[in-house]
Amino acid sequence: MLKLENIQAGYGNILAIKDIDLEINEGEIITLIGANGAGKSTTLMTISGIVPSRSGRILFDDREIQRKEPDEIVRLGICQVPEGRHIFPELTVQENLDMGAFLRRDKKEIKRDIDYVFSLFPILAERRGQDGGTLSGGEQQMLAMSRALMARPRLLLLDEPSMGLAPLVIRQIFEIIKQINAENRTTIFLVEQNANQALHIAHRGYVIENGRIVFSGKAEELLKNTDIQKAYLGI
Amino acid sequence: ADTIKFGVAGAHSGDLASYGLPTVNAAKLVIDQVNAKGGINGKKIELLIEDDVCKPEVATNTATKLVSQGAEVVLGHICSGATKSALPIYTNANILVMSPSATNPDLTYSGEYPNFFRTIAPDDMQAKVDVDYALDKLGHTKIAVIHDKGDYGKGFAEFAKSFVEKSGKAEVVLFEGVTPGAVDYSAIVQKIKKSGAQAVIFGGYHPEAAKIVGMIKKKRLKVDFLSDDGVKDDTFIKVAGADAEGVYASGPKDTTGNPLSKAAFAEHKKVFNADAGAFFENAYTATLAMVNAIEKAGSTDLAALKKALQTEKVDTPLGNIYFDDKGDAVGIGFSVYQVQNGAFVEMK
Amino acid sequence: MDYFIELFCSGLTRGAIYALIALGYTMVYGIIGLINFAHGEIYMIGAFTAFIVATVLSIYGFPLLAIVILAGFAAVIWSSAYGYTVEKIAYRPLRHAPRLSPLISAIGMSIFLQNYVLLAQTSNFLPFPELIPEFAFMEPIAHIVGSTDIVILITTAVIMLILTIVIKGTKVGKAMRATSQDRTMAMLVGINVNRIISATFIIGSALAAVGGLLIASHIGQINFYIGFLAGIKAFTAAVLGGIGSIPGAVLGGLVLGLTESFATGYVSSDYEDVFAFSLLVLILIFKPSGLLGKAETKKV
Amino acid sequence: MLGFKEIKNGLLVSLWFVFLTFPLMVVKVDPVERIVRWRWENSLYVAIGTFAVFLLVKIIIQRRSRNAAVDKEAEQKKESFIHRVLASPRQKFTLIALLLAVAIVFPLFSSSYQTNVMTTALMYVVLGLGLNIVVGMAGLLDLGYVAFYAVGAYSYALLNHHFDLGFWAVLPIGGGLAAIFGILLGFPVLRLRGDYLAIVTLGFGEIIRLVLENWSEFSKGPSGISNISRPGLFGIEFGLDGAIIYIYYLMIVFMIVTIFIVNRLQDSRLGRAWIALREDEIACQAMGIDKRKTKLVAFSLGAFWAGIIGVVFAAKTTFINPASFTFLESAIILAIVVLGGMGSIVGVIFGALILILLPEYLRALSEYRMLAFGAILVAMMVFRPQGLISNIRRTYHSDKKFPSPTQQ
Amino acid sequence: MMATPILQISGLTMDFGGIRALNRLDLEVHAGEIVALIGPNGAGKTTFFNCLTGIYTPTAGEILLTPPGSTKNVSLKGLKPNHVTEKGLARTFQNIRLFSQMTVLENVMIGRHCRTKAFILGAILRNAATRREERQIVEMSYAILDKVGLAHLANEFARNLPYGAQRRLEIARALATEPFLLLLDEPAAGMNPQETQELDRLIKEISTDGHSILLIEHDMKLVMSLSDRIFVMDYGKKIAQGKPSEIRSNPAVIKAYLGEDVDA
Ligand SMILES: Nc1ncnc2c1ncn2[C@@H]1O[C@H](COP(=O)(O)OP(=O)(O)OP(=O)(O)O)[C@@H](O)[C@H]1O
Ligand SMILES: Nc1ncnc2c1ncn2[C@@H]1O[C@H](COP(=O)(O)OP(=O)(O)OP(=O)(O)O)[C@@H](O)[C@H]1O
Ligand SMILES: CC(C)C[C@H](N)C(=O)O
Ligand SMILES: [Mg+2]
Ligand SMILES: [Mg+2]
Repeated sequence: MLKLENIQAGYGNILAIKDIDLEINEGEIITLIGANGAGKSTTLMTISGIVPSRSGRILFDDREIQRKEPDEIVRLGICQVPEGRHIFPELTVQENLDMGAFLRRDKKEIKRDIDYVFSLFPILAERRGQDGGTLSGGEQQMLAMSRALMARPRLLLLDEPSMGLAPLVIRQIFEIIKQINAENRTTIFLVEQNANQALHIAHRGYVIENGRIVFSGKAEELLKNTDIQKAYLGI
Repeated sequence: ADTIKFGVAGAHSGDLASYGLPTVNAAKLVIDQVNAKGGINGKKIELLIEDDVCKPEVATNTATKLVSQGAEVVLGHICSGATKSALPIYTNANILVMSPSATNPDLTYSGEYPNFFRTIAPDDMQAKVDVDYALDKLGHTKIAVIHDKGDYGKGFAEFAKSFVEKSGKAEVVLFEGVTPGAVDYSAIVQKIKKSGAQAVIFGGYHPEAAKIVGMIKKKRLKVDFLSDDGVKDDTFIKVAGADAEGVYASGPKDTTGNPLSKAAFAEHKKVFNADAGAFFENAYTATLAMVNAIEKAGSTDLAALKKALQTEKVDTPLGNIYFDDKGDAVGIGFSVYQVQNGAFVEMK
Repeated sequence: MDYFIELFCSGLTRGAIYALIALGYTMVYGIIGLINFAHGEIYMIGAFTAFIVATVLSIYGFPLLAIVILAGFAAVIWSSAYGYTVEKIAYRPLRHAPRLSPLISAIGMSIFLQNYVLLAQTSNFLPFPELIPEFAFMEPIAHIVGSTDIVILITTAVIMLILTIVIKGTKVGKAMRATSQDRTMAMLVGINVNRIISATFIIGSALAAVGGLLIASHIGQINFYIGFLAGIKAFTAAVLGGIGSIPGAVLGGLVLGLTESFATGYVSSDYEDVFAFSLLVLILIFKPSGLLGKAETKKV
Repeated sequence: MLGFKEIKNGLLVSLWFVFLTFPLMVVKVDPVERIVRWRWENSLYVAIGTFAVFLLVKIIIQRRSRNAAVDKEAEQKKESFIHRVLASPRQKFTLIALLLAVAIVFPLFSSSYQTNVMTTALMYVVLGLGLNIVVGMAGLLDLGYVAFYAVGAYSYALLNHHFDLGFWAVLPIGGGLAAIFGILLGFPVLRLRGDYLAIVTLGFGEIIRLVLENWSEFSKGPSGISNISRPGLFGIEFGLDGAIIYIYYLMIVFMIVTIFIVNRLQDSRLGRAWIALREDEIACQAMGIDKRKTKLVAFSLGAFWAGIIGVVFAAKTTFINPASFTFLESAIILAIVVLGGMGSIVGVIFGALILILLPEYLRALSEYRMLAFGAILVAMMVFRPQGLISNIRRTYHSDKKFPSPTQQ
Repeated sequence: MMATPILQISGLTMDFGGIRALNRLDLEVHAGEIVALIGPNGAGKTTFFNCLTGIYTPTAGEILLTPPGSTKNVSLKGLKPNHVTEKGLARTFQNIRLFSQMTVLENVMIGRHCRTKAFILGAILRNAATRREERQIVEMSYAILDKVGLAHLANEFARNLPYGAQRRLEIARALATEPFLLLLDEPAAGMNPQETQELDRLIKEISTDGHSILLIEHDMKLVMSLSDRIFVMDYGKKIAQGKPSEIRSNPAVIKAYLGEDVDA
C-alpha cells in the first residue's frame, strides 16, 4: 500500500533521514524502531508531507504522493498521531475530536465514533468540555489517539502512542491498535520506544539508525535477534 | 556655474504630502516658463527637489543635501517645524529661503532667521482678521475656538483666543483641539452646541474643517464657522460640498480678478491635468518673487537678493508685492471670504 | 442628561466604526498571530475603490441604490483581492520566519500601499459621495443620531453576529481556530492551511471594505492616509476586547469609542487619545488578555 | 532555464495584477468637474512590470535552490563569511581597525550632507542596539520605543532652553530620565505578554507624544523648541560645519562604547537571563530568575540609550517638535532590529545603515522614494526572513577536557 | 528514623473551576530519600508539582520545607516560582521546556542564575569578582553536564539534541540550582529501555550526591528499582503509600493503575 523509495529529508542543513526504503502492505502492523534521533519521527512527517522530501519517491496505492500537500495526503486516508501529541490547546476535547473528523461528512457515523472513543477512554468523556491544553499529559495522549481514530484512516501513523501513559492504559492502547487493525483492516505504522511490546503486536519491523534502515524482517525475527535485543529491547 | 540651482524642499510623501506637492508643481511651471524665455540673464534655472516629509530631522538632511548640491536659493520648507530646523543650515551657507506656507510668527518676528522670507501671512495676522470679523461684523459674543493640535492650527487658535479675550467684546466659551484624521467629530460638535457658542473659529486645514462643518450640519447646529487660509482653498468647497455654504475663511485679498492667478491655475490644469492644491498660489508667487529678485540683483548673493526683495515690487497671482525687512510679504492684503453658491466670495 | 445621551450616541458611532475595522484585524491576528499593519491600508483601498466606482456611476447617471450596491460590491471585491495578494506576497513566504519578521513586512506593505495610492491617484483629499441618504423618518432625532450612524451600527451588529456564528459554529470557523492554534496539526487533520489563511484574509479585507464604504460616506472625504490612524485605533480596539475574539473586537471598539466621546465631552478632546490609551493600559493590567479574550491557559 | 510554465504563470500573474490595479491605476475621476479619465496605458505598464518582476523573482529563486543543491558547502561558507571573520580574532581586529580608519577619515572626504546623513545612521545604530536589548534579547515587543527618545530630546531642549544647561551636563540626565520612564512603563505592563505588550507600549509612545503636543505650557506644544545649542567641547563652540563633524565623531565614540557595553551585557549573567526569558518564561522562573526584575532592567537599559540619543538628536537638529516622535519612528527602529537579525549586534549595525541610508539614497527616485522603500522592506524580509546576520552566541570552554563518550 | 521531613505537605487541595485536581493530599519526603509518585493519567501528579513550585497557588493546604540540617521550616505556599527555586527546590517538566535557542551549556548556566550575583555593573566592567564568578559558573556547569553525560555536546543548541538527551539536560539544568530536593516529572518518558537504564544509574548517583528526589514516572521498572517509598494517587487523593514491594501487590493500586500481571 505504501512504499518509500530512497527518501531523503531533513531540516535546514541537517539531513535527518538519508535513503529510507520501506514498504507497508494493506492490513499490516509495521513497527519502526530506533534510538533517539534516528529519524523515526522525521520519516513519519515526510510521509505526511509536513517535512518535504528532498529526493526519492513515496508511493501510496502506486501513486506518487511526495509532492502532495499534507491535507491531500490526509484525504487519501493517511493519518498521523504525531509525537508530542499536538492537541489544539484552546479547543475543547469535543472540538478536538470534531477536528479529527474534519474531512468526513457522515454526521451519524461521526457521532457513533465519538461514542466509541469515549468508551475506550472514559476520562475523555468526563473532560469533554475542557480545553485540550489543560488536560494532563496522559489525557492528551489519549485524545490525540482518539482524534486520529475519528478520521477512520486507511493507514494510521502512530508516533510513540504510549508515551506518558499509565501501565494500564499502555496495555489498552496496544489492544486498541490490534483491534482496529483486525476489525477495520486499518493498516498501522507504529513508531515506539517500547519496542518490546510494539514487536509483539506487529507483523513486521524495520530498524533505523542514523537515518538509514539497517535491518528489517518479521517481528519474531527481530525479537530474537541478539543485537536488537541488546540495543533496543533492554534485555 | 552655467545654471542657477533652485532648491525646492517640502513634504512630498507621507501624510502631509498634499501640502508640499503643489509647491513642486508651481515651481516647475514658473521655472519652465523662465527657461523657455532663455533663463535669467542667460542662465537656465535647474530645479533641485528634495523631500523632507515635514519632519525636522529629515529637513536638516534635506537642507544639507541642497547646500551640498549647490542650491543658490530655496523654495520651502512647507512646515514651520521643518523650516526652523533647516534654517540654521541655510543661514550658515548664506542661502535665501522663501516659504509658501510656513506661518509660524517666530520665523519672521524673532529676527533669528535673516535669510527667511514668506509669501503667506503669519498666524497672528489671520487670527486678527477672523476675530475682528466675528466680533465686529457678525456681532458674536460667544466664541468657540477649535484647532487641529498642529503647529499651524494651534498657533492660529491661540492668537484668536487671545484677541477675543483682549477685545473685551466677547468670551471664548470653548478652546479645544481635535485629533486630525479622526473618524468622527460628533462629540466635539455636541460640545460646541452645549457651550452655546455662536461662532466657531477653527485653526487648521480643510480636511478637518470639512468634517466639522459636515457634522455641524448633520447635528442641525446653527453656528457661524470661521477659519484660516488653510481652509480658504477650493479643495475645501469640493470636499465639503453643500456643507461648505456659509463658511467664512480668511485669505489673501481677492485674487480671482487677478489675471496672473487665473493664468497660473489654467497653466496647471493644462500641464498636470489636475487641480492645483494647497499653497499653490503662494508657491507660485514665491517662485516669481525669487526669480525676479535674482534677475534684479544680477546674482544670488544673499545681501543683494534681500535688497531686491525689499525694494523691487513684483506682480504675482497674489498681487503686486514686496517684502518687509522681517521677511513678510507686503501687499498681500487679507480679507474674509464666505462660501456662497460654491465659491469663495470676498466680504467687503 | 441630553448631553449625556448625545455623547453616548457619538461614542457608539465612533465605536462601531472602530469595531468594523477591528473585526478584520482580529480575524487576521487570530489566525496567524500577525499584527497586520497593512489592514488599515486595505480599508483605505476599499474606500477608494468605492469612491471611484460611485463617482463614475453617478457621472454616468445611475440611480443611488444601484450606485450603493455596485460600489459596495466593487469595494469588497477589490479589497479582498488586495488582502489576498498582500498575504501571498508579503506574509506567506514568512510562515516559518521568526515571529517579528512578518510584522516588519506588514509595515513595509503599509508604506508601499499608501504611496501606491498616493501616486496612482492623488495626495489631495477627495469628496466622498453621500451614499446613505438622510431618512425622513429620522428627522426628529437627527440632531442626536443620523441615518449613517444607524446604518453603521446595524451593519456592525449584523456582521458581528454572522461572524460569531461562522467562527463558533461552522467547520470553516473551527478550522480557522485550529489553524491558529497548531498549524502542523491542522494540516495533519486534513485542513488546507493555506486556503484557510487566504479565506481569513479575504473575509477580513471584505469587512474592511464595507467599513471603508460606510465610514467614508460618514466622513465625506478620503485620501491615501486615512488608513493609518483608523488602523491604529482598530488595533487598539481589537486588543482591548481580547485579540482574536469577534465579539471582543466589537466590544473593544465600542468601549474605545465611548471613552473618547465622554473624554471629549466632559474633559477635553485635547486628551481624548490619552484617555483611550490609558484606559487600554488599565484594562490590560486587570485583564491581561482583554475584555473578552480567553485567559492564557497556563499548564506545564 | 525558464520554461513555458513560468512564462504562462507570469502571464497569469500579470493579468491578475492588471485586474487588481484596475480601479486605482486606470480610472481617475474628478468628482467636482464630473470627468472620468481612463488611463489605459497604465494597465500596460502594470502588465509589463509585473511580468518582469515575476520572472526576475523566479530566476532568483531558481538560482538560489540550484546553488543550494549543487554546492551547499560553498553556499554555507559564503553565508557565514561575516561569522567566520568574527570568529577569528585576528581577522576581526583587522576588520574593525579597517572600518574604524574608514570611519575616521570619512568626513574629510565627503560633503557635510554625507557626514550628516551618516551621523543620523550612527544614531540609529545606537538606537537599534538599545532596542535590541529589549526586543532582540529579552523578547519584549516594544512599539513605543520612540517615547524614550522623546524624553531624552525634550530633556535637553527644555533644560537648555530654560536653564541654559549644556549638552554634556544633560546627557546623563536625559539618559537617566528615559531610564526612569522605562521603569515607569515597565511596572504596569510586566504581566502582559507578546502582542498585548506591543499595543500598550505603542499606546505609551502615543501618550508621551500627545502630552508633548497638548501641554503647551510645558513643552511649547506643536510649534516645538528651536535654537537648541549644539554640543561644545570644554567650552569651545563650533560653527555649523564644525559641529556636523564634531557630532559625527561623537556618534562614532558613542557607538563604539555602546557596542562594547551591549556586547558585554549579552555575554553576561544578565544577558543570558534575558535570552532565557525570551525563550520560555515559565522555565525561566523555575530556574530561579526573577522575571519582573530582569524585564525591568531590560526596559530601563533600552530606554537609557534612547534617552542618550534623544539628547544628541536635539543637539543635532537644534529644533524639535512632537512630530518627530511618531509611531512610524518606533516602527523603523524595530525594523532595524528585525532586519538586522534579532539579537545580533553586527546585524543591527547593518540594519541601521541600510534602513537609514536607503531612503536618503532613494531620493534619486524622487516621488517614488517611499514606494520603493516600502517595497524593499517587504522584499528584504521575504528574502531574508531571519534577518541579515544571525546572532552568534559566545561559546564557553572548560579548563578540563571532556572527551565524547565512546559510541557503543 | 524520625528526623523531621524536609518536605511536608498537608491537606493540599487544588481546584480548577469544577475540577478538584488535588484533594487534601498529605505527603512528606525525608532527607536522602527517593520517593516516587505514581497514579493514573490525570490523577493530579503534575498539578502537585505545579503547586509545590509556585506555578499554581493551591486552593488550600500547607507546604513546609525544612532545609536539611536546619530545624526552621518555611512555607512555600504562595511563593513565586523563582523564590521556591531559591529555597532549594528544583524541577523538570513533563513536556520538555528547554531554552531551545541556547546552547546546552548555557541552559545549565541559567540554572546557576539564582546562586550568583553579577549585575549590570559587573557585566559591563567585568571586574575580577565577576570574572571569577563566570569562571565558576562555566566550570560547575561543565561538571554537571559531565555527570549527566552531555559534556561533549556542551556547545550544541539544545533543540538539536535527541529526546533522551534533552530529558537529561532538563535534569542537569535543575541540578545547577543546587536543590536539596529535586522534582522529576516523567524523566523516562520517550526514552528507550537502554536509555532508561542509564537514567536509573544517573538518578541513583544524584541521590548519593545528597539530593533528595521526588519522582513522577509511569515506567514501573524504573520506579520499583529506584524508590525508597512510593505514593499512589488517584483523582487527586492519595490511595496508597509504602515500599515498592507493598505497592506492587496492593489491590487498590493494581485496580486503578497497574492492571493485572505487572511485568516489572
Ligand atoms: N525541527 C527540527 N529542526 C532541526 N532538526 C531537527 C528537527 N526535528 C528533528 N531534528 C533532527 O533530526 C534528527 C532526527 O530526528 P527525529 O525526530 O526524526 O528522530 P526520532 O527517531 O523520532 O527520535 P526520538 O526517538 O527522539 O523521537 C535528529 O538529529 C534531530 O535532532
Ligand atoms: N489549568 C487547568 N485547568 C483545568 N483543569 C486542569 C488544569 N490543569 C490540570 N487540570 C486537570 O487536572 C487533572 C490533573 O492533571 P495533572 O496534569 O496533574 O495529571 P497527572 O497526574 O500529571 O497526569 P499524567 O500522568 O497524565 O501527566 C487532569 O484531569 C487535568 O485535566
Ligand atoms: C503645510 C502646513 C503644515 C504648514 C503650516 N502652515 C506650518 O506653518 O507649519
Ligand atoms: Mg520521534
Ligand atoms: Mg503529568
